[in-house]
Amino acid sequence: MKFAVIVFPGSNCDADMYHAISDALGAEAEYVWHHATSLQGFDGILLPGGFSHGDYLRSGAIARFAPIMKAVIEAAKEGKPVLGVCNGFQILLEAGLLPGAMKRNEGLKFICRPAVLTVENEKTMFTAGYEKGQEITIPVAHGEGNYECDDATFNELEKNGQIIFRYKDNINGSRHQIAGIMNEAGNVLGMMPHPERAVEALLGSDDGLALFQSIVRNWRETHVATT
Amino acid sequence: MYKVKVYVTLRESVLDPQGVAVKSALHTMDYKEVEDVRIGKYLELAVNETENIEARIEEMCEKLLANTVIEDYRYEIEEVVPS
Amino acid sequence: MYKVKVYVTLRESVLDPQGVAVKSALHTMDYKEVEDVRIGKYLELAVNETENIEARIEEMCEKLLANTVIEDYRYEIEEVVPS
Amino acid sequence: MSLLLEPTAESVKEEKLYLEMGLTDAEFELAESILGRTPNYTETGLFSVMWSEHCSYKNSKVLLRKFPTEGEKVLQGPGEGAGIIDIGDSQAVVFKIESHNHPSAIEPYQGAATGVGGILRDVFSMGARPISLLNSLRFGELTSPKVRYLFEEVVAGIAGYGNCIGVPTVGGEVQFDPCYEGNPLVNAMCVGLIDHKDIQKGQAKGVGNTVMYVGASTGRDGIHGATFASEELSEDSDEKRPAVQVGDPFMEKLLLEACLELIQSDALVGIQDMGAAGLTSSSAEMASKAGSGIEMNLDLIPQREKGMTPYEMMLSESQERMLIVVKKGREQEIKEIVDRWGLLSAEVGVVTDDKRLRLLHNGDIVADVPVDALAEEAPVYHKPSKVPAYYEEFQKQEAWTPEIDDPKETLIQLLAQPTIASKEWVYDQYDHMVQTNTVVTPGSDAAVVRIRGTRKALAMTTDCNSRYLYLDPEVGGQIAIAEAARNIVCSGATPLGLTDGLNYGSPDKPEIFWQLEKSTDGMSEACRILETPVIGGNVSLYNETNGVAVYPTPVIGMVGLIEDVDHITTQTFKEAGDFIYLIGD
Ligand SMILES: Nc1ncnc2c1ncn2[C@@H]1O[C@H](COP(=O)(O)OP(=O)(O)O)[C@@H](O)[C@H]1O
Repeated sequence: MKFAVIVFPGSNCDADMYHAISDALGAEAEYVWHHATSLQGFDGILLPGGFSHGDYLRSGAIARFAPIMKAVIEAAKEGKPVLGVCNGFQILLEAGLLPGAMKRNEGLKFICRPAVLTVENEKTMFTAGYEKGQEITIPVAHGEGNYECDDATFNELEKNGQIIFRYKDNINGSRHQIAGIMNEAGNVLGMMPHPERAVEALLGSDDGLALFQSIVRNWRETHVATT
Repeated sequence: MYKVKVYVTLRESVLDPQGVAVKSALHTMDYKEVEDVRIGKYLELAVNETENIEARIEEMCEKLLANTVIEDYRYEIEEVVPS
Repeated sequence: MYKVKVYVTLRESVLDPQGVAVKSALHTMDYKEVEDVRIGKYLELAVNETENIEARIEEMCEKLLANTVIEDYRYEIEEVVPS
Repeated sequence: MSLLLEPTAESVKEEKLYLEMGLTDAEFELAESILGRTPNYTETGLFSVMWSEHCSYKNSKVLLRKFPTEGEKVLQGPGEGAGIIDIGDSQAVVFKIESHNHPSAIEPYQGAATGVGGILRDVFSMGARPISLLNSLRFGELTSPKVRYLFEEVVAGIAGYGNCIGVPTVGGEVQFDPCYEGNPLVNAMCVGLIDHKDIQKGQAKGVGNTVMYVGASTGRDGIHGATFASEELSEDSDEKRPAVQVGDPFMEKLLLEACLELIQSDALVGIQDMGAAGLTSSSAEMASKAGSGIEMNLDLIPQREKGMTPYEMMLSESQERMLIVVKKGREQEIKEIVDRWGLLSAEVGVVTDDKRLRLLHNGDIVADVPVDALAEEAPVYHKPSKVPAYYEEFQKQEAWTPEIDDPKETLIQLLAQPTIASKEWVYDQYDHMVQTNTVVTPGSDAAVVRIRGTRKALAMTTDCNSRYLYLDPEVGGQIAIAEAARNIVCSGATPLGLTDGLNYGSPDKPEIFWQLEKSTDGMSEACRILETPVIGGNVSLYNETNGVAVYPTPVIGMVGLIEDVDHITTQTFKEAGDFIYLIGD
């Protein structure tokens, strides 16, 4: 399975994502520049964290017009796994691949610390390696992670099991402590916490590794099934 | 040449954490008369002569300048007469 | 009751990285007619009846709402007639 | 907006306009004798910024010479953007500390942010990838609303810049004391990693080579920042407000990546950051170090504002800019790399052999000055020194031993002191994990950052207890070095070397100069004994408000090497039942 790590100007967790995949997970990863127009040959798409275009105006607002985003939307439609972390999540929201929007953290400050998440839905291609209700420790590092959506959207998310991770403590004011959500089709995940920062015990936690492993396992299974 | 002023504000139903903080700071500073504060963006665009300026500004707002999931926008277009 | 609108803008010679980024994004999106973008803040305050409202708003701007080292501000005070 | 009409050379002299720019009568005369004529307005500006303390170290040079700067592993001592120490396997660590005190006092968010931006450029202009940031902060007491504002904004500014560019802020220190009330200290340190083969020099070599400008365009911001940094703050400092620059960390991220790509090209000859005194210092220093000259056409400088004068362009401190020298004929290759990162570049001049900095504007020569006079031959002062009365008083006093009746209560009181209390509120706002190498995050003695692809790691810390230095600068100076070394050793590392940020009051006062003298004596001795060479640093003098100086505050930034990540130790108690030992006196 081969992953694309999309690099926008101002992405800064691109290398972390790359190393998580190639060193910790042991899968293949390649950087793809925002000017590229095709994602042919990639089986999974990763939108890393950082400050694309400085996060000026709104986080993710400018990046979503990058040429590569057409290909990302295409890949999402084809059912390929698409994971957006932090700024990547914000870009997915701005691009309309996921519902809702981000506001500034309730405390108005950037927060960087390990956060305890609960796994809300373990029946997804991203979370099959976890158990329902499992508490995992994944670092957060964001200034605009205060998830907002209207009631109708929230009810939909809840009904369809699209809420994947919740913060144990509401660290940023997010509606219903939402830390990560999925699209209805189940192949696009956006989350504020950084699983790629939690793949080595040396750095404090390897709770994020199961997420990447789940993606690969799912891909293998479906791949074998369809060939 | 046009001068376009764009105002982007959070929708009324959306809580504005920054506004809340500024209001409480004003209260601490004894400006108790302040009932409510909402904080938005104010953009000034200098725009060259173009067709359908109104429609184009509307598009820019919809696509980029505002996130209509949580924000409203309005704008004013002024013609600048070169002096 | 008053509705006070406060506009906070960067001083003329101060660099506006946000404005530059938005302008270049608009150009990439083919809104080439946009010559310049400056981004500021827009605040709406709901203020109760008070003496010297003008002077008090002025003070709030000076002390808190604008950073006068790099920003200018102006404001409009409208009386809101309860309906 | 532009200066109405630039004063003539005559009026610069007659009306003593140079005094306002920070030159003394004697210095102006020296500039006259160097040129053999009266310098014009632009040239006077060049001399004034280059001969400011910030750029020339004219008051501190005699003291800095005392520091041991050599060692087996030192690849680059003081003099370039940052110092470099070998860590084996053809890799080296690059680091430096820099102050941004005065800008932070005026506009704390942008002052602190641009301080971080500046120190990052010092490190990546050497060819190194920045792997971590640290800082050292001093404020008045938190009971003052103004101080709380400064504190919050400075921390937000450091976070805003470092988080955006994606370099983790892994450590630092904060001290609160009334002596910093009107003059906070904001020092930022950057640590980078480099392969030996990539080490760059800021030199304009090769007559005929092209001088290029890369990065943000030049505006009127920060004009005279270097001189401003070399004056004490007074009531009317607010009027110097246009001196404040705004940082653009996004632009810097692009500049960082572009520069690290540029250094891989053999078309690149030299590179230097446009920091304090912007175009002036970068061009004069690059030429002076190479024994060459530079001719620059100011019409070609990318300008953000209309109608800028040569004086304004040369003294602008707009951020996120680099000056580079490129092999003649290879400009296009360089331009292509810069273009790919969406940045501006422009060919602005050529390297000459006459050791002069010559500036053209609208077809006229607007300045023509020997580069060495600007860079190397700034006047050097050995200011008079005098033992302060307060010190003699203290020496007469008997040592005081505190009496503690209720140790628990005392401990709680101590822990409630803002200076001692947890700094989580601060480092929670810094992304200290990005780049996924931070093994020991803020909260321990020193931060530890592993070197990917090896078993090695680097420990790093900033330390200084300025109250000790005030009481006894010599012993206090030793303590500062020793504390930093202890923090490094406690993490499992061997100290490699250090960078120092000297923050003092006005050296024109003999008592302050004495503090400088004594503390650098103490520091030098400790460095020698601990074999930790000083590979670079920064001097910030005139840290005074209304005539009152801050405590002598030489911030030590030290880096150590851990041979194996298994040797990393942390501060916390690990398990109930473990023994606790107290080592030392
Ligand atoms: N300004 C700061 N920026 C980042 N980290 C900080 C800052 N101030 C303190 N810290 C971190 O908080 C911890 C405690 O700091 P400090 O109270 O100065 O302890 P110490 O006396 O051991 O240096 C250290 O890990 C330090 O790196």
